[in-house]
This record gives sequence, structure tokens and C-alpha cells, in this order.
Amino acid sequence: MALSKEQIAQRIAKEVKDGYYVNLGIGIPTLVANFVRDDIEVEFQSENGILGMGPFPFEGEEDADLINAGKQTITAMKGASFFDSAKSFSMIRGQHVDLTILGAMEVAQNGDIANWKIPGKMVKGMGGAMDLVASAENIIVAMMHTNRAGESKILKQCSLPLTGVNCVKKVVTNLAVLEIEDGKFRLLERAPGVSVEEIDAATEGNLIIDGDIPEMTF
Amino acid sequence: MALSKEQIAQRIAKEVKDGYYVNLGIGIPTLVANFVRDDIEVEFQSENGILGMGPFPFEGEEDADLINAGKQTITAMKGASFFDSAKSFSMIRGQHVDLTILGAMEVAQNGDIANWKIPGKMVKGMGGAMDLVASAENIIVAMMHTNRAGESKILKQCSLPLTGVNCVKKVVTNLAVLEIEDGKFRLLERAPGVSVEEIDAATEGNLIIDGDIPEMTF
Amino acid sequence: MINKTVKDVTTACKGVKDGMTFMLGGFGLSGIPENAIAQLVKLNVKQVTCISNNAGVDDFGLGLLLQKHQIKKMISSYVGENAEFERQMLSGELDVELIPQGTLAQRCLAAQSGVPAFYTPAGYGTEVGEGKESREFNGKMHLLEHAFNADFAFVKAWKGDTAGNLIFKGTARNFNPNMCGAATITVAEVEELVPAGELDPNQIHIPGIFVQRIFQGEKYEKRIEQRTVRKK
Amino acid sequence: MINKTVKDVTTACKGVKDGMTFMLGGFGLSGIPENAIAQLVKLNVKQVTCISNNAGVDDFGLGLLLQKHQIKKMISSYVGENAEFERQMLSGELDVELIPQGTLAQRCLAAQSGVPAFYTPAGYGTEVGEGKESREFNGKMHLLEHAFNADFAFVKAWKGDTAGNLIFKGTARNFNPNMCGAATITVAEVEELVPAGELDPNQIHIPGIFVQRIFQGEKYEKRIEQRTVRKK
Repeated sequence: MALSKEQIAQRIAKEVKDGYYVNLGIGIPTLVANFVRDDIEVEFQSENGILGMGPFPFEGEEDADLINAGKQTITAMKGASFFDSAKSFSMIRGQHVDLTILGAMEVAQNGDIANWKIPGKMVKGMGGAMDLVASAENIIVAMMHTNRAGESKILKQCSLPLTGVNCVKKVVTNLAVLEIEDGKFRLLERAPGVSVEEIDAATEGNLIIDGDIPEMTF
Repeated sequence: MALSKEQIAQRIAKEVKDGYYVNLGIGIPTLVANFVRDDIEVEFQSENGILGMGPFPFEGEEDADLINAGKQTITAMKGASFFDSAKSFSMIRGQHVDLTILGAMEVAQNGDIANWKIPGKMVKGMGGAMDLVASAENIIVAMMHTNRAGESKILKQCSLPLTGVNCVKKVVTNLAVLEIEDGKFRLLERAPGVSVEEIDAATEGNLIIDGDIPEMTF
Repeated sequence: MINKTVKDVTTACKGVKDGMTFMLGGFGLSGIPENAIAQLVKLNVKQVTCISNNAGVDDFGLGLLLQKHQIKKMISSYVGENAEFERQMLSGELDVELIPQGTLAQRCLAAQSGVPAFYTPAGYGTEVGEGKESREFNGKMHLLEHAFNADFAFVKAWKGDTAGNLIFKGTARNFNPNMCGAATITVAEVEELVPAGELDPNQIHIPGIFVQRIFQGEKYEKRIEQRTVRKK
Repeated sequence: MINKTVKDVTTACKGVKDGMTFMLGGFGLSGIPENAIAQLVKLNVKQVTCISNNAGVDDFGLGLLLQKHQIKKMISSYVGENAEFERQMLSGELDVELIPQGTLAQRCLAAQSGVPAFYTPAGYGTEVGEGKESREFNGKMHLLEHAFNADFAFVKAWKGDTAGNLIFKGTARNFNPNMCGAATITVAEVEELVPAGELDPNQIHIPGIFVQRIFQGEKYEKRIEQRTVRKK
């Protein structure tokens, strides 16, 4: 069965290693924090100016001066630090952040990603996404495999305005874990109960299907 | 009579206006702080990372973590701030410092200045001088009019490697106050008891001598 | 110490004119210069360009200026929380330049620092890079980006002193320090204004040299945009 | 929190090799990484390039490495306090690249920030500009300057925590924060190392992400170069 958003986040959490500084985008990526193993040390960076972001505050303890990049009230862990926006992007542009997890509207098999604009329809802006994808060496995209009309978002080529070029390395969708390899999507894992054929049918881009494809474990 | 170094500093102090942020170079410029009027508010910036530099500490109160750009122990005024070197040069390069006073080996009538190197003989380095002269809109040079051999240091063209081009506006020497004007030195003031002829004789660059030249007042 | 204090927001905003370019600190509604924004609404300056990471919400922050059609152009990285903004933009009433957030911050810092231009990889190969110079460094393509040029920067700090020194709080810091000294005149409003000498010189985030006017702000609402909590 | 603590200077300097490029914080003798320097002398690494504003004095700071002829090249802005330095330089034993102090700081900051290159007016029309690209911005000529590329950065802070967060003191701050994260490995030595959580997150000068190894320094001499005082 296709994964829920929480399950996508849970699968991605396995990619988070001990000692990683991680930037989580808005949406599914934010949920990843809930599933990271307790026995490893990870620090979450939010580009509006905190390293060592903690969980939501207890009711009544919200502070307007303490939010994340999604404008949600948060807390700071022990050992956290606050800094200005330029310093925040020094961390990102300077490749000090180890892992970037973000959402996408489309991903192409050359690693292009589109997630900030639908011409004539929706223009929210790129926020920090363009800086993140242009700089990060380790980018995982969390997204649904298809749109509401059932059309694939895993493409040969992006149709929407790009956020970054040749930058995505790994994609985790509700159906599969994919890795960009030589201009194609290598199918690494299937969602439990989802067949290779179903994934193939939902994927417009070229798939590399090599041997037995294991089901995801969490 | 030619001015002492203290008197050069005293004359330059008159150029320091209320509300100025001032960067003082090593040597004669450092002495300027002693002569600034008490009834105006001025803040001294030292490029190693302090704004609001105060006088030397009382004996026994020296702090290795509190020095100026000349590596001398100093104090901090009330309202001072400390910052890193990059931020310090943001102040300088960003033209937030109102007045820069520095020494020179040579000044030319096009505003060129040389003060960091004598090829094959002495190379101490430019320190912050190149940043200061390239950025400051208001630069006063404090220097002796001639070298020990009696040769003019106020030149048509610098002979030593340059620190900056077309940047000096005003020069105060032991003999005169000069202003760069249309590629020449306009003689503004004479040291008390020093004649226009004496200044002319000590100046290799082209002088503009226009009407009566007043003696300096302090 | 040089005294940067002005008595109120009216004096602090003296000199703002139609057609000017303003920088405004804040991320979402956090750390925005509430008093200055209210004054700009009151003064009804028109045709202004605003450099600000976000555009507020419909009835708070820069949304207040948008409602009155005071803004000609917005330079932001993310404007997704504002329906009136989207309406004005899609209808063509409002000119919008969207740029990457890190580039926005760095262009402020460059203006503060006297660095006229710098290279960044952000936006290469996208619409953002169209018409811009690009160049390879270390095997990677970068865009040439320029320092901003603004008339006023309006920032909000937590504490400040009469010499203009500023300390920010939490993530309300964001773009505020980067905009100080990045415009011809920087106006800082603070929650608490203290005499020079009361702040630890080692803990000052922005030295007073980057601030031309400072005043004690009033009636901070400090609205929370997304109240997210967990149960005890 | 990610723990950056290493037990001593020996562990902190693991991996330094002949021919590497090091950044070293400090201005004059203020804020220099005394423990790391002593260890580099002990390890006797040779043919190294040092990026440091100054070169110490004959018997302290980087002067200790110079005495042992460990340094192949110095990249500094001012080296006027060191007779042995001057001797090695004029005799050609030592390769020296003198660059403007602001450019030095900005090239460190650029390396920290992932900005490969930027423009600055400093040095245009001088020897420093020879062979460099120049370009006019706002009617003024500027030089293109590049981010540094270094293997290790050795910095000294006042306080630090186990997460690598740093706080500097007074003018001992200088180049230290700009060098953090500007090399492959940043080694921070501190006068006082505390558990993560003890430092106010609002007062941290350098977040731990820019530091790979941190240790409690020992026996700081903190020598004063020019003792200037006034009478009470």
C-alpha cells in the first residue's frame, strides 16, 4: 500500500546519520524530526536563524521570537544557537549542513527539481530552497509520486520553472525510494505491497529496475 | 618653527567633528585622540575589532584581550562594542567610518599615497591601510614634510609602491596644511613662523599658493 | 558616545518620500519593525519598493501597506501567506522580484560591507539566473549578484542603547542585523532602550555605527503566525 | 547535541601534514591559538602555508614555527614585529604574500560562507592588484578576490561548549570567528569548556556547526605585545 506522509517521513528518517546537521523543508520534511532514532545525535537547522531546533513548545509557552522557517512556534534544544540570516546561509552555501530534505512538485531524472512556482497560477516564492539545492551535497526529496490527477511527478524533464539543476540525489515518495543514476531513476525500494509494475506505471521518467527490488523497512 | 609630532596631531584634531567615527592609524594619528575637544562626541574605531576605544589602561589593569591596531593595551568607553575583523572592515569598506587619519612615506599631488613598503629594504605590510584608503571618503594624512635627508615627501608622483590611488584629500605636515585640488597641492595653512618660501622649497609637488596663507591655529 | 536616540517614530521616519526603496527586517511576522510600518501607513508614502523576506499577512506587517496600495514593488524570497499580495501580483498591480533567501541576505550584507558584488550558486540554471552573469568556480556554476541600494532600512531589535548598539532575541534576529547600515539611513526600533554603557560590549550584535536613528518602540503586538504546541 | 570535544591538543591536531595550508586566528599576539601552535612546533610539520594576519614575534606565536623553518609561505597583512621573519623574507627563504587586512578577513568569511569570489576596492592600482581582474562598480574600480582554501583552521575562543559553540572576548575575537568553517577542519581551543546548554544561545558568536573539534586549552600565557598604561 502507498505510504502516508508520516511513513514517507519515517523512511527518510533512516537516512539521517549520527552527527548530521539537517535542514528540513516545510511539509513532509518537517515530520522527519519525529522519527529520528533516539540513540543518535542530530541537530536541526532552520534557515531563519536557529541551529539545534527542538519540538513545539508546551501550550502557553509559545514565543513570537522563536519560530522555524515554516513560521511555526518551536523550542531550542540545550546547546542551540541563534544567528542572523546571512550567517544561516553561510551554513547552507558553505556546505556545513550535511543533509537537506525538501518537498518538490516535480523531479527530473537528471536531478532537476521544481518546487516554487506554477506560472500564472501560484507564486509563493523559493524561500531558501534555491540556496539549499544549489549548495547541498546531500539532498533528499520527499514527495508524492503522482499529482491529484494521477499524473507522474517523477519525470524525464521538469515542466515547471526550476528550483535547481542536477542537484537531487535521492527521492522518497509514497510508492518508492529512487536514486538518480546516470540520468535515470534507479529503483531502490518499494513501498510495502506496492509492485514494481505499479511504480513503473506511475513514473514518467526512465527507471532502472535491477534484480529484486526490496520492500522498504522502517 | 616646524611642528612637533604632537602639534601635527593637535592641528588634525581640529578636523574631527561632533558625531564622527574616526579610524586612527599607527604613529602620529594615534596622538590625535589626545587633542579632540571635550565638548564633542567622537568614537574611535580600531580595525582589530573595537568601536569606542578609550585611553590606555591604568597601570595593573592591562588586558591582553583588549588592544588596538598598534597592539597597545587600551580600554573601552561606555557604549563600546567588540566585533570580528570582517565586521570591522564592513565598517571601513562600507564607508560607515567618517574620517581616516593615517601616516605616509609619500603623498603625490594626484592623491596617491605610499606607506607600506620600501622595495628590498623594508616590508612590514599594509595592514588595514589599503582597505582604509580605498574606501574612506575623508582621508587626512599626517606626516613629516621631508625625510631625514631633507628630501620632500610631498611629490609630483610617488616613487614607492602605492597603498592607494587618488584617495588623499588633505595632508598635515610639520610645515603646512595642504589640500589636493585639481592634481596639485593647495597650500591652506603654514606652521607658525614657517614662510611660504620655506614650504615651497620643501615641496617637490606643484603648489597652489593663492593670496595670503594664514598661520595654523590650534 | 555619539547619541543616536530620536524621541519617537515620527522623528525616526523623517525624510521618507514617495518612490523610495525601503529594507524591512523580519521573517514572517517575527522581528518586524511594527512601529515603523504603522508610521509608513500613516504617512501614506506611495510607490515604494520594499526589500523584505516576506510580505506580511493580509492585516499585519507589510500587508498593511499592501492594503493601501502603497507598494509599487516587492523584493522578497517568499510571499505565500498573503492573499491580497497574490491578488495584486497576479493582476499586475504589484511588481514582484522573487530571489533566493540566501541571496537576499547576502545582498543586504554586501551593501552593509561595501562589497559591490559577489558570486553565489543559488538560482543558477533557473529563472533567477536569466539575464545575469554566470561563471564557473571550482567546477560549479555561480551567478554574479549585486549589493542592494536602499534609502531607509527599518529594523527591530530587542534591546538597544543610546549609542545605537543593538541586541536581538531568538529567531527575531533574522534579516535585521544584515540590513543595518545597508541603506542610507538605518532606523532601529527596540523593545527596551537603555543608556550607553549598560549593554555588555562583548554581546552586541550590531555596533551603533550601522544605525543612524534609534527609538523606543511602543505597543508591540508580536503576532504569532503559526501557533504550534504540544500537550504537557 | 553533536559532541565536538576532543580530549587534548594532540587529538585536536590529528591529520596535520607537511605541505598543508593552515589558517590561524589572532591579531598580533591577542587571541592566538597558543596550544595549537605549540603542538605544530612539536609535530614539526614542514613546508606549511600559514594564513594569519600577523606572524607573531621572534619567540612567540607563529615566530616559533618560523624559527624552526616550518613555514614555506605566509599570507598576512602585517608582519612588522618579527626580525627573523624579515630576515627569511628578504633572503628569499620564506615566500610571503601580503594582502590588505580587510581582504584577508573577507576571503576567510567567503570561504566560511560558500561565496567563491567577491569584489573589493582595496588594493586597486597597487601591487596587490597586479594580475587580478578589476571591474568598475558605482564609478569606482574594484578587484576580484577569491575565497581561501585551507586544510585546517586553528582558532582560540574565550568560552566554548561541547557542541562547539564559541564566545570570544574583547579584541581577542578578531579573525577567529571568520576562520571558523573556512577550512576543511576547524580546531577551536578555549579557555573554558562548558557542557552544551550552559551558554546563552543568543550570545554565541560562532555556532558549533562551523567547528569540528574543540578542546580545553592549557597554560595560556596571553603575552602583551605593547604594554601601554597611564598613571592613576
